[in-house]
Amino acid sequence: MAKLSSKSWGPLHPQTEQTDKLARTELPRERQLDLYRFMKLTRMVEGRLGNLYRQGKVVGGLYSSLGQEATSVGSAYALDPQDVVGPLIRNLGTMLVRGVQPREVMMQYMAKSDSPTGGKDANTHFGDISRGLVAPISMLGAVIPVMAGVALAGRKLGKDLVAMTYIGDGGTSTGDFHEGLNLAAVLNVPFVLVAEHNGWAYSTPTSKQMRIQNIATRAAAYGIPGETVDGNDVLAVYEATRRAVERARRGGGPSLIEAKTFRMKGHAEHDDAGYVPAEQFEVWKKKDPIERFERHLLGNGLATEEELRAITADIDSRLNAEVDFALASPMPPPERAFEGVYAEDAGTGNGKGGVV
Amino acid sequence: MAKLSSKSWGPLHPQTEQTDKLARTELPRERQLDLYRFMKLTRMVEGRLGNLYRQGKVVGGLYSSLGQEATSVGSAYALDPQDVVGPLIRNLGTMLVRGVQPREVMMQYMAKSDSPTGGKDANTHFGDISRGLVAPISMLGAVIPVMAGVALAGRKLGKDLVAMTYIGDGGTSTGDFHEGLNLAAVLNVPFVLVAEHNGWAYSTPTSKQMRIQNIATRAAAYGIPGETVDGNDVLAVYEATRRAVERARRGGGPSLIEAKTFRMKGHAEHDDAGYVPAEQFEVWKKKDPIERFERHLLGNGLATEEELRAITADIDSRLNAEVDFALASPMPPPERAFEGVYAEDAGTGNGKGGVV
Amino acid sequence: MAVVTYLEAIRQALWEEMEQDERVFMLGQDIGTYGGAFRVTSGFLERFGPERIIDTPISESAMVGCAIGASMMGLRPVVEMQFIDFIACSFNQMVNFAAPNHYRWGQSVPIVVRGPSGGNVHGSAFHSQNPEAFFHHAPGLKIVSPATPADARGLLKAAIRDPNPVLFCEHKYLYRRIKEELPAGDGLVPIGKARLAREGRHLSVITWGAMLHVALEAAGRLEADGIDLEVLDLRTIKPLDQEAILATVRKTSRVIVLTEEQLTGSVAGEVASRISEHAFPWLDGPVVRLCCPDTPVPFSPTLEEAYLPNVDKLVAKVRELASY
Amino acid sequence: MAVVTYLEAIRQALWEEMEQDERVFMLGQDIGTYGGAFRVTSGFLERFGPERIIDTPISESAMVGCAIGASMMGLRPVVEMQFIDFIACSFNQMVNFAAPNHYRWGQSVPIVVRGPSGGNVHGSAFHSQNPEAFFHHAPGLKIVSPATPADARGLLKAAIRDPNPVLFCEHKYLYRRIKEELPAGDGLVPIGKARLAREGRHLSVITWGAMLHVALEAAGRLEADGIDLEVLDLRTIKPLDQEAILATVRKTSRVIVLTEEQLTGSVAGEVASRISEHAFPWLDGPVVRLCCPDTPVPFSPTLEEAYLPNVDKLVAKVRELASY
Ligand SMILES: Cc1ncc(C[n+]2csc(CCOP(=O)(O)OP(=O)(O)O)c2C)c(N)n1
Ligand SMILES: Cc1ncc(C[n+]2csc(CCOP(=O)(O)OP(=O)(O)O)c2C)c(N)n1
Ligand SMILES: [Mg+2]
Ligand SMILES: [Mg+2]
Repeated sequence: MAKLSSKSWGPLHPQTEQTDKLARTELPRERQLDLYRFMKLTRMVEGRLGNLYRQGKVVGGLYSSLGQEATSVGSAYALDPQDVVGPLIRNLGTMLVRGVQPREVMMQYMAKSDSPTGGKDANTHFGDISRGLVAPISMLGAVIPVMAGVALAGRKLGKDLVAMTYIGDGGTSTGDFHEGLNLAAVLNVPFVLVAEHNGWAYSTPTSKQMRIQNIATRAAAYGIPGETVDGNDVLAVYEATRRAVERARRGGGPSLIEAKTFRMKGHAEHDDAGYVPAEQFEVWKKKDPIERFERHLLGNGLATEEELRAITADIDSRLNAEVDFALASPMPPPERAFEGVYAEDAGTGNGKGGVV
Repeated sequence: MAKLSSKSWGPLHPQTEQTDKLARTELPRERQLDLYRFMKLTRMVEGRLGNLYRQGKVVGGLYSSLGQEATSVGSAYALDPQDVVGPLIRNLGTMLVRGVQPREVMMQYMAKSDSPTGGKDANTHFGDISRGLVAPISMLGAVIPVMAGVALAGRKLGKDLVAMTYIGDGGTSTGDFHEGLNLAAVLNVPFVLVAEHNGWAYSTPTSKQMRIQNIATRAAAYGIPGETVDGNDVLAVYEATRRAVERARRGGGPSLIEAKTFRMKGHAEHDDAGYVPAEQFEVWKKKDPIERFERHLLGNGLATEEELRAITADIDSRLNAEVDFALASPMPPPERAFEGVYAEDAGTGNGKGGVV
Repeated sequence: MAVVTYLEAIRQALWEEMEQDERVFMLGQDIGTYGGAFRVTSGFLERFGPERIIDTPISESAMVGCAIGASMMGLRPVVEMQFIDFIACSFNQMVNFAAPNHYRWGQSVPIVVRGPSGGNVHGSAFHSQNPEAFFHHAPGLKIVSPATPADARGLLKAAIRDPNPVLFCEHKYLYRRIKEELPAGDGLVPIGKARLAREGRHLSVITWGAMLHVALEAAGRLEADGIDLEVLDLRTIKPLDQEAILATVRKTSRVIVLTEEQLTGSVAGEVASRISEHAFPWLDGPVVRLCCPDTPVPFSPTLEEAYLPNVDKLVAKVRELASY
Repeated sequence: MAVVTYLEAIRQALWEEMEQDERVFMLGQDIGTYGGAFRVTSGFLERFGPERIIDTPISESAMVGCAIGASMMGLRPVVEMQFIDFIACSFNQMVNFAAPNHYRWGQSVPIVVRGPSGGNVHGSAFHSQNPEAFFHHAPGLKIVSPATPADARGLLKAAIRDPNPVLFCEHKYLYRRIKEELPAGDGLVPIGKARLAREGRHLSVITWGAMLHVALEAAGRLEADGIDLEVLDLRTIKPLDQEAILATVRKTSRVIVLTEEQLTGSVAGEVASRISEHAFPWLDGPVVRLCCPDTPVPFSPTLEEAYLPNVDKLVAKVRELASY
């Protein structure tokens, strides 16, 4: 019997040429500090969630974006207020940039009554159209055509908005990735898809997911621009997304951006990622997006160590209040289980699982 | 409101540079005449089916491959006996090359008791693993992963077989096209997908189906070879398929072949194709694959007019018997409706809809 | 007013809703220039333009997904399945995205997914399906299956105006076979309300779609036997009009649920089980189902006739139950 | 023999069938190195190698399609869904390719699609589903949902040997909570046969999966009231063991169908409707269903508890029906 040879198409996780140097940007200092704040906030919120998890306060699984903060934050920061985004479970940074409060996410993870879904759904699975947020479903890929529809509606309504969502390397194998991107391309809607290529889909390396090295290659199949960027360089992600967003807004149609990054934890908190070769962690540890950005800020005189420390301290103290608030929320009343299956009126989400 | 501009990506149906000259081949005269015979047979069987349709003997729709005979015949002729193929509704030529008898197809179209499915299913929707034939389902794309599975099984069983199937330009938009081709590529199975790019999916032109000109472009998304050939040149289709089949048999994995051709009728017999610009028919009429092949055979001294006429006359007289046989078959007995839902024993198909 | 076909009634509903409400638009295969495989949207492209009549690639999952996204932004998309059988390719979007969305995070998904369903046209296994039973287990969906032109028009308008995702099953056998005058005005028909299609005293037949006409014909035939059938047309499959179902059973105490579905897992089973749970004291006999056998829809006319319920089969069942 | 968990029983069935039959192989996400999200295939890659334990891309439709093709060639593929909820993405392959294939052209499709189903683990709407009701309307499929380790092992082996496509639903709540000794030898359990899990005289509870254990606990509690429950474990959902269902109803004349499904469109409805049609003369009361409400599976423990049937709710229903 012939042997499978799915390992023979290159390195386990092909990397872009990543140096410590970050991409060029015109972003002023204040906005660069914003990026720093959001990345740091993301990591620290996840730190708090990790604590809550270890204290047994989190219901169900906990998902982390450790090491990938630049991808979520950089891409979301390229959006304008009227834009709409559909973050996945590893895009906490995106949600925070869009104005989601840490307490909201904490309450979601703890299944609390005051969580945005009132306890009906878990983790980052909540949305609010008034804040430009669409909740995905667990089935990977499914939100891609949905966001294409958001983009289409934006154009039809003359809203000048761009719709954006994400997909992992694993998620690119779904039928909806193909159908959604193809439909978006044919309809020429203002849509940006950010593919987070972090080398793994749960325990499955990219080499078993696809026979190509770069997800951006797939853009050509849809006649749209595709670009591979260093996903651990927040400026590179920002700049590439910004270009795609601007092109989309000008009527240039969808783009596919591949951000090469790395998942520094297991698939979820329960997973020790024993299947990931230790050297991959070592290599990528050196490319930590926050530390790299710190070096950039310091090295280019954009911030001092004290300023960065102050940002961290500020976040830290504000997170105390967030955790306290979230912990204080009760569990939802049982009757709520029976409410809100049907909408009585159409309308944009109230973010309350039909509870309100 | 912005206008859709889906028409702005090129000609309605991009054409390859088609000349009257056919592709180079090493095929000996006898085998070239085989190709001719099968193309002619395909067209003439469809002619008879058309008659039966106009006589009200066909139940349901009638689908024609007029103008596309070279694609089915040329690709199927590149297979070896142990190979397995999943023809679609417009691949009558493929079935005939594989040894399907015209009466079988006629009885299928007339819903007769002696049809391969015993009247349970329609038209070309029948298969027989012992003849290397898998029946598709109507849902386009679905047979692609199924044939990838056939290819996988072939390898596992050491059968040295290649699996092949088809997809239209329209069918490439389905999720299963993507999932199936990607899985086949990752598993590196011996699989060939022939994309029949005939410019239309029912009334939908390629420009509304995809934002690219060539389906073969999509091969790169799966890391497999892709090739565009003149689908109205039976030798070009044969040679390209043969290369892909040989590569697959050598362990080189799947290929995507795009055959550019044209549907010279409507989607089905009821459809007058009024939406197709008349000049497209005119252009493609000149490229008729059978007439071109006749010119090739005659021009290169491979056959005389008399020989070709004799082939036609022979087919014609044999088809009389086929039609008579098919007409004589009764309609199936009503009880058969209730039989054969579950298999009692596993086994390769008996081609009788569980009726045996 | 002129009598119009079931198909024309559907066309009118779509046309009128598109005229009245800018937010309504359509996605489908071949619905533009071609006017749809069954010509339901003939003339729409000319009137409403390509931004509102969108020919899509062959991507049922993306079509429904795209509609979901657009609906969240306040639009009212209507998706045409060329044949409703192909909705299987968008099952995940229907059941996991559209249906539970409002419950999950409070965002309504006002989409309509419509298309030709049903058999008796020799369409074989993939052009004859009745998909209701695959979807009635999805909380958050509504399902509508009209049997008459007036209901088709009134319910389709109601579906488009409904803030929830609605699966709208048109029976293709009825498209050009059933005609009637339409009411003036909107003629809205509320979703969730069954219709007593025939009052009777002896035995109730609960049904919908093409089978309604079988029931009514059987009722005529059974008059000669002195059996007076009551016929309830469910019209809405989800949510079921349980009150109307129980009311007819309380009245006649004998009931047959007649549907063009394979028996097992049918909506007919759901109806029967509600009756046996909530109208038990009124029952004078078993709750009988007359459905199709548990086979795919066979192609050949002789087989399909054996497969489908019809007037003869219903009359026989009625006689049997009436003498229980 | 040692007691083993429900999960270990499943692992053993797969292991043994793979040892005994070269044709058996597995397709799934993360089933190789990782041994599966629930570790069902832990150690399989080492033993059987990557040609028989195939880690696939995230492509449920292609996974099932690929299995179908391989099965036609004579192999016996087993597909693992990481969570059974994701089978929605392969609905078309399951319902339109695998299920009707033998009827359509006589080619059997011996595949097994298995995975963790069910709630009570706070998995919310997409990691808690019971898919049986979405598939029991597909002629040609078989559906199996074991409640005990011995049945899990014996039925999974039977499923792998069956010439038809089988959907095998494992209840993840039971994976590590239920243990028992397994019978020696193959311990094959025939598909299509229910099991009388408890004999009783007064009232029958018909159920399967995790709810079996709820029924048995309730039975214990009701003994004190002098109510002697009979409990029938369906085990096979399609085809239903109608004989066993009718037999218990004939015996006790009172019946509750208890399932972890949303009520509408549930398999419970199919069971109830068969009872009311075929055992009507024996019934002393309505056929009662105790199911979940018609909502998506809610996440928060307080909500999920309200949503799921449990011993208290069953005991109350039994008391009510017993005094009917
Ligand atoms: C359709 C579907 N199949 C399976 C899963 C189970 N699943 C959840 S996450 C995951 C891996 C995703 O990998 P990737 O897309 O690369 O995202 P990452 O976790 O790396 O961010 C899998 C298999 C799912 N959510 N959806
Ligand atoms: C999933 C799916 N959606 C819709 C259809 C209805 N349909 C049948 S053939 C067809 C057009 C197919 O076009 P193409 O793939 O280009 O093949 P061609 O007819 O040109 O050979 C459509 C839309 C289908 N069969 N399957
Ligand atoms: Mg990944
Ligand atoms: Mg075509």
